[in-house]
Amino acid sequence: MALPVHKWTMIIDLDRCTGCGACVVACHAENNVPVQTEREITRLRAMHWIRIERYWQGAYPDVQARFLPVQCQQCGDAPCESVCPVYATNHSPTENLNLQTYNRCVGTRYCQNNDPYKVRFFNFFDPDFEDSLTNQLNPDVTVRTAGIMEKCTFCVQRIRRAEEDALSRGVSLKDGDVIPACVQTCPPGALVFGNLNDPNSQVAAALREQEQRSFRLLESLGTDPAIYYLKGGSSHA
Amino acid sequence: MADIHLLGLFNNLEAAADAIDRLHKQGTGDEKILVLSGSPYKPEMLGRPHYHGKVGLASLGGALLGMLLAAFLTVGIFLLYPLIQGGQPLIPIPPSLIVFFEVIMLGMMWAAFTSMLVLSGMPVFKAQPYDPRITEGYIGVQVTLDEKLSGQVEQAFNDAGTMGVKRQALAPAIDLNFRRFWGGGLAVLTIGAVITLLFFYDVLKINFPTNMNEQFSYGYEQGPRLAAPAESVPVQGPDLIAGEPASLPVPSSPNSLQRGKTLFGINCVMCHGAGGTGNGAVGAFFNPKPFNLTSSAVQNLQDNELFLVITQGFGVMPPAAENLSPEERWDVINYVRTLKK
Amino acid sequence: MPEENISRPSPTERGLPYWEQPLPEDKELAKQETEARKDNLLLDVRAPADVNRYMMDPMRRQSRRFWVLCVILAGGVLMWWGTWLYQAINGIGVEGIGRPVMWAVYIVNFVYLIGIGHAGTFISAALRVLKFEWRRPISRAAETVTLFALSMAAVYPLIHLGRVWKFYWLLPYPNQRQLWPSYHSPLLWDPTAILTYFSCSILFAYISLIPDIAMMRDHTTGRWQAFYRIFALGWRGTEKEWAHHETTQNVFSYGIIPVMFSVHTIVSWDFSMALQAGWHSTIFGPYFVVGALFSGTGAVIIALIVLRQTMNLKFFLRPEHFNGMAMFMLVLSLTWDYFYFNDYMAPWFAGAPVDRTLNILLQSGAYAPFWYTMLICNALIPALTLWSKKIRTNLTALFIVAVLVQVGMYLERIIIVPFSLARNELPFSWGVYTLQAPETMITIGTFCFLILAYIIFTRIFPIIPLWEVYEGQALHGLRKVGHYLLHLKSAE
Amino acid sequence: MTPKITRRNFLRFATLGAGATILAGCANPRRWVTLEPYVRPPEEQLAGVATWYASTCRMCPAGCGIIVRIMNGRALKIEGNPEHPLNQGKLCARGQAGLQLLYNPDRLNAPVVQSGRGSHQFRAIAWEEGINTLFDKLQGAGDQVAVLGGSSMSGHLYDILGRLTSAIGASAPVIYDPLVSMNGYVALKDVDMALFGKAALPTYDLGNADIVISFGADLLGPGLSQVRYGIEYGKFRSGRLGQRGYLVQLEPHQSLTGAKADLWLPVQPGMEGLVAQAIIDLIASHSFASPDPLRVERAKLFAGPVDLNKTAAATGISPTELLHLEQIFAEAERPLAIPGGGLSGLPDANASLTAVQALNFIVGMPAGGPGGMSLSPEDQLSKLVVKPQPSSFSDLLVLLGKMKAGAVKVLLVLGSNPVYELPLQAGLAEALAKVPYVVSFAPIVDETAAQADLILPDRTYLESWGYDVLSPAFDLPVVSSQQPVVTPRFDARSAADVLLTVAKGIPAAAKVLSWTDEVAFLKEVIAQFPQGAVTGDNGVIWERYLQHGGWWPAAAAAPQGPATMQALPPPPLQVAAPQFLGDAGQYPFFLHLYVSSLLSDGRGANLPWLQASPDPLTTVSWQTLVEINPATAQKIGVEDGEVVKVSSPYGEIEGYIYTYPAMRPDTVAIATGQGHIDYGRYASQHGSNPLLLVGAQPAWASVRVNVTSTGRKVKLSIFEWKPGVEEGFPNQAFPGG
Repeated sequence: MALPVHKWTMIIDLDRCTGCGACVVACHAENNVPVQTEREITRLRAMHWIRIERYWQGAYPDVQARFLPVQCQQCGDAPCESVCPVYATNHSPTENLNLQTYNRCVGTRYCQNNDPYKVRFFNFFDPDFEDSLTNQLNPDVTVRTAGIMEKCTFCVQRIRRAEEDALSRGVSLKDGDVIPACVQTCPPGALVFGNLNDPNSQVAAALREQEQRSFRLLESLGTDPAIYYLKGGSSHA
Repeated sequence: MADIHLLGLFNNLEAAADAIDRLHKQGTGDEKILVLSGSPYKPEMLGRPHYHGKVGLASLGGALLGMLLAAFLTVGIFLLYPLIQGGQPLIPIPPSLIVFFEVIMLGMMWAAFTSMLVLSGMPVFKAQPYDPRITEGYIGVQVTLDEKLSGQVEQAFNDAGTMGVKRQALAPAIDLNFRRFWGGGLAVLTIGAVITLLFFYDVLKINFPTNMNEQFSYGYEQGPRLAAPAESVPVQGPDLIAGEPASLPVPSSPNSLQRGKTLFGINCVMCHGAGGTGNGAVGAFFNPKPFNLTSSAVQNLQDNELFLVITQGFGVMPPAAENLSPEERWDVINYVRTLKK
Repeated sequence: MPEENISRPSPTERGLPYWEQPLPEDKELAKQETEARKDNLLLDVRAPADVNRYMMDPMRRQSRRFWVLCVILAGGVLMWWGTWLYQAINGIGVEGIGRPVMWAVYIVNFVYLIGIGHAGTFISAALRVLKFEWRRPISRAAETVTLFALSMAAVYPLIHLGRVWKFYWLLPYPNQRQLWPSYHSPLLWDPTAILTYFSCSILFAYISLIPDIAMMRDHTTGRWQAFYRIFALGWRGTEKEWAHHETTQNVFSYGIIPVMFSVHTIVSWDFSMALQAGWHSTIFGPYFVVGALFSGTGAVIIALIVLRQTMNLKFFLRPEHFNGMAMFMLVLSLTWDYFYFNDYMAPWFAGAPVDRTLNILLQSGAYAPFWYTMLICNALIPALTLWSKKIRTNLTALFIVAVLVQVGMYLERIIIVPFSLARNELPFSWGVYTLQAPETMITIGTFCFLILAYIIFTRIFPIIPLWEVYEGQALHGLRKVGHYLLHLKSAE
Repeated sequence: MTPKITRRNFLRFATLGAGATILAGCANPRRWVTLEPYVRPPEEQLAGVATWYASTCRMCPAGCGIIVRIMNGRALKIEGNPEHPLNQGKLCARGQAGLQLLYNPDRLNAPVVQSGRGSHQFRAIAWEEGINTLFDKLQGAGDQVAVLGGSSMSGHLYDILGRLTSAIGASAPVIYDPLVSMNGYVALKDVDMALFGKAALPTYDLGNADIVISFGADLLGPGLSQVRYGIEYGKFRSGRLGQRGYLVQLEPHQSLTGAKADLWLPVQPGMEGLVAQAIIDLIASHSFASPDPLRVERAKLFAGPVDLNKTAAATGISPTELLHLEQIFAEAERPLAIPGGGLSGLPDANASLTAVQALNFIVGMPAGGPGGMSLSPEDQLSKLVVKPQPSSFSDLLVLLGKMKAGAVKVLLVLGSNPVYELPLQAGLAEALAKVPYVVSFAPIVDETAAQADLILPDRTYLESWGYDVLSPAFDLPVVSSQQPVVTPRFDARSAADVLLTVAKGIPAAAKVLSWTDEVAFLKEVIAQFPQGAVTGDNGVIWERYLQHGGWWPAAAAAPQGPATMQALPPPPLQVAAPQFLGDAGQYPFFLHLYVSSLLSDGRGANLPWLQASPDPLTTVSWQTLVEINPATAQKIGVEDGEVVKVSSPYGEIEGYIYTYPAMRPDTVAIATGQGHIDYGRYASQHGSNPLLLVGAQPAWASVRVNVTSTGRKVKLSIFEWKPGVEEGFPNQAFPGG
């Protein structure tokens, strides 16, 4: 059965992002991302599928923090894919998704080296979910064990559920049927998610209107990311 | 009379050449003569015909085999499993070329080695006419001919100034060990390959747990069951509102019954049994046993009560609220009604 | 050939064995020849019976020190296995890696060992093809270095796997997972090339070993003889055997040279295929090959010097060999300089932000000490020392230089792998690699294994290819004989 | 391989697995997955239907509506309730992390008695025994019972407590926690009372404002309603009103709001009030083409003499900037002035707050219309429901006084953790020592519970009943419903039920607390509500109220806002420069305490998700940072990761230096939240508690401190690569530009 071709796309409006970190925790909750202890983080092993990069602009007193949420860019030509020797990560042309199959990963970590955004995270040890915390784990998402590379999947499990519901109801996906956890929770609405192939979708509209503000991260590398950023604006009075 | 081997040892080349000349004079054909040496000499130096080996040809064949293997590894795999990676074409030429090169070389050299052994009749484990001094620079000239003629051959050796002559009875023409070695080796390989394949395809199976088969998370339909909180109302809406009729019951239509039958098969049969008589396979594990749905005790219940039981579960019976939408629950109820005897 | 008009010397005036050729009567000539024999092995003809003894005596009895060393090395190997088990059980996290430095010492060792593994084949194959006569005694020592270096190099990719117990998923074989490995990935080009190179190197070494094993078989008794009998495969040295032997060796020589070049090129592609500053460079292929030969030659020199001193092989290994190898190393050092400059120049000139950051890091940043040490060891020291024949033939000096080259080349790999990875396009995710105990122990352990295997090999199999030496010596002698024969021919 | 083949194989495997699954399900609590084709992620094969329950988030007092995803009777994910008027489907980090409070491994699984306070010698007892003990104690105490509660306590619990205490003649419950005090809610109410004649909390229509001057208010931070103001900020930036909005932030240490502001002014700590006053004076003295000429008139009501240079010198804001602020504010169509909670921590809190609120009064925005400040309308519900009334710090001191005087026999602590939250100077320790019996209802043993004799573990908000009257509620009065979304995982009982049971035995209380359990009580409360937006036609239907997550009117009620109120003629306003506590020589730095974005006032410290997530501005987790300006760090010779001792006249703590470019060189900033001794494995032994630096009076925001190095150095558990971020690439700007 021929699935409709979705080009899942996310827009991140840097002007709206307040850096509150709701997306980070929402992602942890949705995707069973293990938390790292203080010691592990000091060893550069922090693990957050979506992170808010904070840069400084200007010098005191005119200095201000700038936030740049970075997650897997779901590249069209992903550098991380072609280096995987076991097809653990491969491309879904029908959805422009960068799929990660945890079960296949043998942990060569080559994808992380070859990933210019450094948004892939490696399980250096087995995750420890203290006894009763396991109740919360999302059964839709595999809990990764030691030696496995993981990354943002655009909440592929939510996409699948939406697709299956649509199939069972015999209708096609509407804009807004699929919303990743981070987008769902973002208070200022800095994150927008949708199917770029659908001209009426929110993302398509936003990109049309905000064209001059939009850019893609490290686009010059030719990775064809599926995440568009909208530059932070400024107003004067 | 039987043929025998005569081995004459010489400590320098001229003498050996001389001996061979004399043998030729006696009319001994080159095919009967064999020269043994500790380091390679050109046969011409001893007036022997040049020997043309077939190793080169064999290694060419090996290269061709390698090419086929490479073709399968690259093109074959890419076609069998058309997974896109990194915006590359399905059959990326440059990587394939690398594999082709390496595997061709592999085939060529392995073939060269094997053919070297096979063509020169190695390995040999039977006793052969030989003398340790050959690895001390001596040259051995071995003649294989009828015992009667041994005398004149020894004469020739002595005239050429041999350091000694060895005679040895002719061993059986065919070396069984040789066959056993190659045949046995081949057999072992084949059997091994077959058995491993059986393992690879789980025909033979060692059932050890692999990573991530056991999950920390509590999956659907599993775990110790936790009942839905009493009196709480889900977002999907209350199943029953006190004093109100059940929310939109589905009338018992053939479609509804059909759906109900299917859902019953998926959700209920394992405990309540196909006939609903409470003799399901899993139900056997439980005490008290699952209800007999055909019994009047059940059939006399109101629709609403059945609905609540399905929704919230009853005793060990898990709530189906998560797996069945309200409409589906009504389908099941309609079907259960038909089980009445 | 027509039999009648051949005249042969009568038994009385029969020629002597080539190892008993007398010195020329003329004093002057005799003096010259003795001189020539001193430093040229192939002219210094001895009776093979004696030469065999030169080789076998040191193999027969071992000093106490040798056994102590073996025990220590074995301990090292056990340490390696223990640590590996510990790492496999706890997770690769016991290593010092973290974001974004995902590859570190293990890959460095891998590249370094593969590099070491190059000189062996190069010397035995390339020099053979090019008919360098002086290579004869040293070729096997070099090949052996290749064998064990490669076997260790092949282990490292496994050590560095996150889930080593699933390593077989990297192998192409039919399976119920319904999937084969992906040949898109450089990580699969590697094993393919290494499999070819490794297996063929083994066969190549074995082929040239067969006649010498036969020699051992002839000169040992009892259990050892049985052992050698198996591996000699019944070699007698018949014309047929020698002929096949010859062809096969040629096939291997010509075949394995391009493979050797391809192997290290492919190893370099692991890096140059990646979108990583300091990696993404077209020069990497040849640059790595040269670097490999460079460090490999150094390693072989070290091995030869040690063998010569410990196994008393002064008869076989003479100044001429060290001289040749040292010159070879000098040339390679200069070539390495050129390629490194090439690799450094392009990013410097382009001045992309990341590359510039990386260069700053190496020249004036935290990693400057490593960078300068590398340059001194790889470029400066060889260039300053190896031009002089005195140093080239002075084993102590040469040994030191060779060791320094090893240090330099190891640092080079460290700079390429973990240091480059520490910088990328997003400063937020820069990082650093800190060495931890486990990988140190594993590294030491593997090198212990390498050395242990090597010294044990030298005690079991002749580390000098005697038959090649005889061939060389005999041919030297034979020229006269052949001349004589021709003279007779031309006479009639 | 083609998807079809995979699918078929998967189905085969799955059916093989189904039987095994059920059996495993009965035996083995873990999940058993049968062999799948390894190329497809298991994320692609999903079964089961989730149930969602609507409830209310109690991670902070804001009271966002949430819906919780339930599968297999387990709560998997919290999301904002899309129907809820306050947060409109959005949620913040702390709200998302509530699940780990529910499933926290350190929760008590039974009531316990402690053999000696602080001994941690706990003995589990049966619930009956626990309740009986509580009953006996209350019996014995007569009217000498005191209740100390937290501001995020459910309304009905507060109601029951109120009825109980009044019935037995004890003093009303004291509601206090740092969030309340640091937001200055109590002080603000007084100011609004004085200015607008109504003691209600102000809400700010950020989304419809064009010029916003925030006097240290961390709108986007955790203090106020982070979610609602986040949504508003989104609108504010969306340029719906033809402009992007202009946000000015005055604060000594850059907060999230400061980072997003268009103009960030590092004002000297405590001087925000002066700036506000200067603006008022300027408006009064100058006359700009203001859209509303009355503004000047109103300004005159407050204005005093203006001396720009003096103000500039005092505040560190240059005269031109002051003029600029005044001009844009006076000329703007819908300007907005927002007072920071920090102002309430100043000696003359009242004056500063009044100055800022006066600005809003001067603007004179018509209420109901877009933009401007309005007063929270929840008072419309005051006749229907009770909500916890936060007490001031002085009320708290009164209670402590009574305790010290031995006038309290039994102390009940619910939903607050005073031992951790109160400064040492407050003398809680000796007060507690005077109390014969302390009962804590904490679900996890926190610092206060460790000082209690009896702990009757309450249920966490995701498994208990309740409601929350939003305060501040923005445009509508809202009662947000709270119901159990899962059956309790631990053997805990709701405090309300416990109290109702106990009350049965106390004749006085039994009369006023006749309900069998809290649900009955709640039903009765809700039943009297008029028809709401989501609660059906015939008045409130309890089920609908639970299903949709609360009650709120269909449309906005009568317009609320300054315009409807007659401002009492105020005296000429005179904000004085605050007197900081501590000698400037001995304590050279101002202390800037701020609420941690993730751990808030410390109640989030036991949730791994919040602990391990990087703080947005420092990207550091698990640790307590002492943030100082890099220049200052150089001056006093400390560097990142150095362990320093921060000492104030009242106490001293240890922390790790983090050089923070965006803050005043004369200020030291420390976030609250860390430094727990108890409160679970994730909270304890991490960082240190800056509240110990504060003295025993409301002026928590006016303390001076000193920083001295201990010479030790640690690795920061930091997410960013600090040198990289600070150097960046040679001549390269921030990607987002």
